[in-house]
Amino acid sequence: MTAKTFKLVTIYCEAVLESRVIEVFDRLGIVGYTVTECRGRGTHGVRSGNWRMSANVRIEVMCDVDTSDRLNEALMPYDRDYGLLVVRSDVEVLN
Amino acid sequence: MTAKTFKLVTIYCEAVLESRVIEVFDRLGIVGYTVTECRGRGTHGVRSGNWRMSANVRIEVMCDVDTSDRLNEALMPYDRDYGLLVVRSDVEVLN
Amino acid sequence: MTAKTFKLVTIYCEAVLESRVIEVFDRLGIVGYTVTECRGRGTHGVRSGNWRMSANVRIEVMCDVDTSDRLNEALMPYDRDYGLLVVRSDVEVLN
Amino acid sequence: MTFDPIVLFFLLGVVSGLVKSDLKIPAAIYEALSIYLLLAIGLKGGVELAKYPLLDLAGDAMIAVAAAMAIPLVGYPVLRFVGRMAQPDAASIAAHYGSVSVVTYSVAVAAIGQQAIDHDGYMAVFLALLEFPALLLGVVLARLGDATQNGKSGLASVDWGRLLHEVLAGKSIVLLIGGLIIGYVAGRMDAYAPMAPLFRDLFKGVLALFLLEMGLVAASRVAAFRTYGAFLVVFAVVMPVAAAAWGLVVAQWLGFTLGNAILLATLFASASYIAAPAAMRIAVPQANPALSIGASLGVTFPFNVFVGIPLYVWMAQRWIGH
Amino acid sequence: MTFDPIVLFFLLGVVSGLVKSDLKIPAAIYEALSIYLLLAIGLKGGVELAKYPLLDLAGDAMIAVAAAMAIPLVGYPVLRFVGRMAQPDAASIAAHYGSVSVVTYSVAVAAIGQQAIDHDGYMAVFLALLEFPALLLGVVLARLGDATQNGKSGLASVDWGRLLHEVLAGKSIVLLIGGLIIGYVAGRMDAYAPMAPLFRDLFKGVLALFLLEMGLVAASRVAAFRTYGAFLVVFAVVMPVAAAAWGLVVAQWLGFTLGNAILLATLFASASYIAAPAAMRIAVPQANPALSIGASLGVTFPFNVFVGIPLYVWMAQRWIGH
Amino acid sequence: MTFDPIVLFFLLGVVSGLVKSDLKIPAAIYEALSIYLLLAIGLKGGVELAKYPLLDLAGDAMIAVAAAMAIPLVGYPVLRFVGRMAQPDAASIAAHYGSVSVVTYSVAVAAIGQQAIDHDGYMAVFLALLEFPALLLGVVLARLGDATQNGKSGLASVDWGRLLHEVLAGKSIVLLIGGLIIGYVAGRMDAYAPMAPLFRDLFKGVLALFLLEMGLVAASRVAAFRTYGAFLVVFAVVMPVAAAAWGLVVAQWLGFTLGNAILLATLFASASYIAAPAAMRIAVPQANPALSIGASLGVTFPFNVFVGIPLYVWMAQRWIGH
Ligand SMILES: Nc1ncnc2c1ncn2[C@@H]1O[C@H](COP(=O)(O)O)[C@@H](O)[C@H]1O
Ligand SMILES: Nc1ncnc2c1ncn2[C@@H]1O[C@H](COP(=O)(O)O)[C@@H](O)[C@H]1O
Ligand SMILES: Nc1ncnc2c1ncn2[C@@H]1O[C@H](COP(=O)(O)O)[C@@H](O)[C@H]1O
Ligand code: NA
Ligand code: NA
Ligand code: NA
Repeated sequence: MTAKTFKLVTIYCEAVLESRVIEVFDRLGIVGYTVTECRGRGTHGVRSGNWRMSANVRIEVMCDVDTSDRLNEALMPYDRDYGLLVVRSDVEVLN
Repeated sequence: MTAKTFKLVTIYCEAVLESRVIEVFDRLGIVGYTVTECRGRGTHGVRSGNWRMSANVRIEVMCDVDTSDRLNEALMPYDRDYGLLVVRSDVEVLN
Repeated sequence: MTAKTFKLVTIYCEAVLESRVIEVFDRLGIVGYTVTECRGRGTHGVRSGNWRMSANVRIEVMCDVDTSDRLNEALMPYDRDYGLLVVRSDVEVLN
Repeated sequence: MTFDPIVLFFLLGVVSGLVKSDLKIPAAIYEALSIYLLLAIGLKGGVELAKYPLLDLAGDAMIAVAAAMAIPLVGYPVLRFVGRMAQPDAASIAAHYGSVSVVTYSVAVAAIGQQAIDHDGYMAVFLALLEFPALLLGVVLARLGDATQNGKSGLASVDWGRLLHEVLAGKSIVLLIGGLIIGYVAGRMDAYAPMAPLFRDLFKGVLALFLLEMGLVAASRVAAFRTYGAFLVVFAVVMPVAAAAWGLVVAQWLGFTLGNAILLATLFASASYIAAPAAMRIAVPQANPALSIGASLGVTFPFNVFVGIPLYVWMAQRWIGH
Repeated sequence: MTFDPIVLFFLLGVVSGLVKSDLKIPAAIYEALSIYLLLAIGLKGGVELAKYPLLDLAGDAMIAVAAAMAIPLVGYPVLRFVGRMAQPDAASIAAHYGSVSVVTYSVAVAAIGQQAIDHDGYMAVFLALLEFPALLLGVVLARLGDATQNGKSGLASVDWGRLLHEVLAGKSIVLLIGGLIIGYVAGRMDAYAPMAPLFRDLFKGVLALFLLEMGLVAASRVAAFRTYGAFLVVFAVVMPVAAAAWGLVVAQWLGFTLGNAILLATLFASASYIAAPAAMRIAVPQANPALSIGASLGVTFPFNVFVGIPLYVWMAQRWIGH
Repeated sequence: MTFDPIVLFFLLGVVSGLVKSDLKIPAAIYEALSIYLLLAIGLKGGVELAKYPLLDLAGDAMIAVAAAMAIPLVGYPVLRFVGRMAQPDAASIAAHYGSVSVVTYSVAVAAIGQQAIDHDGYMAVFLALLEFPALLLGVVLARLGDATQNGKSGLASVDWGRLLHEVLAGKSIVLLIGGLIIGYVAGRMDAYAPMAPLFRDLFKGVLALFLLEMGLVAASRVAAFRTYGAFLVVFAVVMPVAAAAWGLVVAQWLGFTLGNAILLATLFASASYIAAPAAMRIAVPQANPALSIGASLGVTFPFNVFVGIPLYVWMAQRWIGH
């Protein structure tokens, strides 16, 4: 089994930001990503998800360390005005 | 990049338990969390998610080790009677 | 707190594959799993999730290293023809 | 004994489930259908209430609710001592049978409509009122005589505030009562007509879809059947018939018309599957939901729909007359 | 001043929310309901448009749109200098009030129908046209005189292409305009009848469900109320009344019938909650959405529904006559 | 050649998709709409079946199904040897065209209704029967002459049990056949009327919403168009016309009325987009779904809706007479 070590970057953000984030992916040459609808609470308050303005998404990207650094940097401008949380962890990609 | 090391606690449980879990968060002073609807199978059988009584949720919390320990302890009373799985892993919070 | 070290295998795949994956679980004796609906993009293009043929699922399994190896092996035949991504990371199961 | 072909949708759902079809009613649609049914029943009841003196009804309702409490009070000892079930399970199941099922009620309304037996829409008030008292009683039964845990007696350890909230602020009560009030106002103002195409005319079609979904859910419970043991299956068939008979006695005593009597009997006979499972899961977590849901949804619901309701109609025609 | 009982569904939603009921309209159903409302209004407008000379309408529409721009242009300085709000917040809120609310419009249609006041379905054209210009204006206001960030002036830094796209390709414009065109064609071909059972007959019932959902959302905003300060609450009540009065002046000048005048006044008075929040979140991210949504959905919407619309009817009857 | 304005909803969907509107039909609503359409068509067919001798129909149906097999049997070699497509792709596409599309059928029903051409609701039986045989044939074609993999011949390696299950227990067959049976019973018992407001009166409106969604999906496939190559696009236009002509020959031979003949021609011409993609994805995973779905949904479906159906009506009027 030839497992490759990657970073998993998980982005929790307001649903309106999704298309922006995907533009960032395109700019950085990131092809693969996965989006799940979610709700939650953070410093911007409760986001109950029952209408679009209060919906969150959770976007996962498997990429190398470098790309994850650049991704984080590219997302930071949105951090001031939008509900946004970016976390990173280690994963092995098995296929 | 000033990444902070955190714990990610992921709670898989019956949907009816969600409000209880959030009360526990409030008690422990946990502000941020993210909820996704899911379905699954475990020792309590198949939970197909097609009506409320068989729905599961997946609740993620980024917090420090101490809080994660206290969270786990506070959730354990529910473990006997409810479908519940609590796991923990390491993450870097990037923003 | 007696935390057990496990592997978390996350399988991102086309929704039509879900029943196949669960058959694999049954064959390998894996009882517990969690499924979330998602959408995304990968080498097989955009999967927007707005009808069944373009829907993805995200299947999580907590298991030991051995089982995760066997699981990955059992899934590989599907990798050629289907949109499929399998990743693995370390988790502590707290309960 | 004739039947309404709408119950075939339940069968279709069961068959789909058993052949492992990929047919699924999405959870959001299930939610929407149940919101619709509760609201539509409430509205219709409210519109009809506007035509009747409310006070007369209040007395009847109180008596019916008190009489319905006999169901869990009888069911509990049977389950506990004849069926030798654990206390929480006996209490939870008793609560399910003391409460009522909106869809069973709706099928009964359709069935008597099919046979041109009149009824009063305000029977929805009974539906709303019968739903929750049995749930409270169920919790009391579950905790009564509980070994004093951590120094508190069983009953004292119940979080009554939370329980009352769970039940009274639950969506079925909110929508039924809310619908009753709005329907009442709309009825008084003669303003129900523009809403009727959605809430009245589509009712039966939506009920058909809901039955389809219930069939799918029931099929997914079939595996659990074997584990109930014969006792629970017998209970799930005998209890509703006994409760229906008791309901007819009460109805006769209250001087109900034939149609209303059949509906009261059906309410007594029916077992809850929306409010009760949720409330019991919170208030009596030790109870195994597979047992109560399996009995109420897997056995009693189809029994009522296919055999029970025609039987109650027949019984009512004999006892109450036309 | 009479009211349409349909608004009670909003109250039911608010009450459910406040008592923390588990009643929830799933997000998918909310989406479906809003798609339905927009399409149904567009279709109805289109069918009626087919009966009128389009050109006459075009002139009126242009004037109404120009007149409506006065609302954000007056609202902005009031918010900024009387209310001492930050520039982005003042601009965003002004844009919300300059734009329009589909549900408020629908409630007004229901209310005047209830009182047998006629109106023309082509007023939906005004609804479609009034939605977006105020949003563009709001962005201009937010950026005007912006300290030149990174060497670019505020206005030059606006991504106008994206903004126009966000607004014009937004689902409310697409469905309203699309519905108008399809309705127009169907009207000309006499082919609307088979679609009418869904899009016309069910309209009011669906509106009721939508109001229920809006009540639930509004209730979840109540906590934010205190933080607005008294100023914003007063603004959210006075602004719509002033805008309605201005709308009646315009309607009178354009020679509108009583019903059409009431609807134009209501459009002026209403504040957007579908298109505006989404567009402002993208184009003016510094603005706090809790303020604008709180004011428009939490205060102005219920005010219009319960007090405003009856008031505008009364004002119109005095000024325009019958 | 006239058209039904309902097809404009498809165009609206395509335009929304192309301008990248945020308009989306939630997946749960798409599911609900397709469940509704399948059930409504089945019910209507069943109600009408109740009025006819079943046996007569059985013979016709068998002949039509056999005749329809010519479509994949001709389509496959054309795709494989003229179009030089890979075997699995050729087989999968042939299966899509051999099977049928519920929405194309519904649009044809609407179109002939618009022109006051009668048809028999029992044509839904043909819809149900034509759906799956071509799918089995497609799998056979995909595996025939397969290099013997791991020592097993291609056909032997097919998991026929799973495939049959996937197809026969698939939701489209379950709902169509289930609907036919329930409709038949309800028709015999004269009990369809209370369900008709939902399942009959709303049909066309719901179809409009479904077409909107299909337009959105089709637009998302446009990018893939270029990659198909001209051959596939030509195939996706010529194949339905040829199949429709063949369908008319069969209809004439069976002595069908004008309306029924048009519907049979449309069924032959239509390509599946619910059952076929799912079944092929499971049974012929090597086939690229972008090709088959692109051809059937991206080219053939709009071609049939805008050009094909009016053309088949015209052809049928010439060949079959009025
Ligand atoms: N500590 C946390 N753990 C898990 N999810 C979080 C946490 N903090 C924030 N989130 C998620 O990130 C979103 C945006 O966070 P914020 O910007 O803090 O409002 C929230 O709505 C949550 O879904
Ligand atoms: N091994 C596992 N891997 C992933 N998810 C699991 C696992 N075991 C349980 N779960 C999830 O946790 C829920 C409750 O588990 P249980 O208490 O074992 O019934 C299940 O319904 C699943 O969603
Ligand atoms: N780099 C990635 N990061 C996150 N998710 C991915 C990535 N690549 C693929 N996926 C997910 O896996 C699915 C199948 O991937 P693929 O087989 O590459 O088409 C995609 O539709 C995505 O949901
Ligand atoms: Na009962
Ligand atoms: Na306005
Ligand atoms: Na065909």
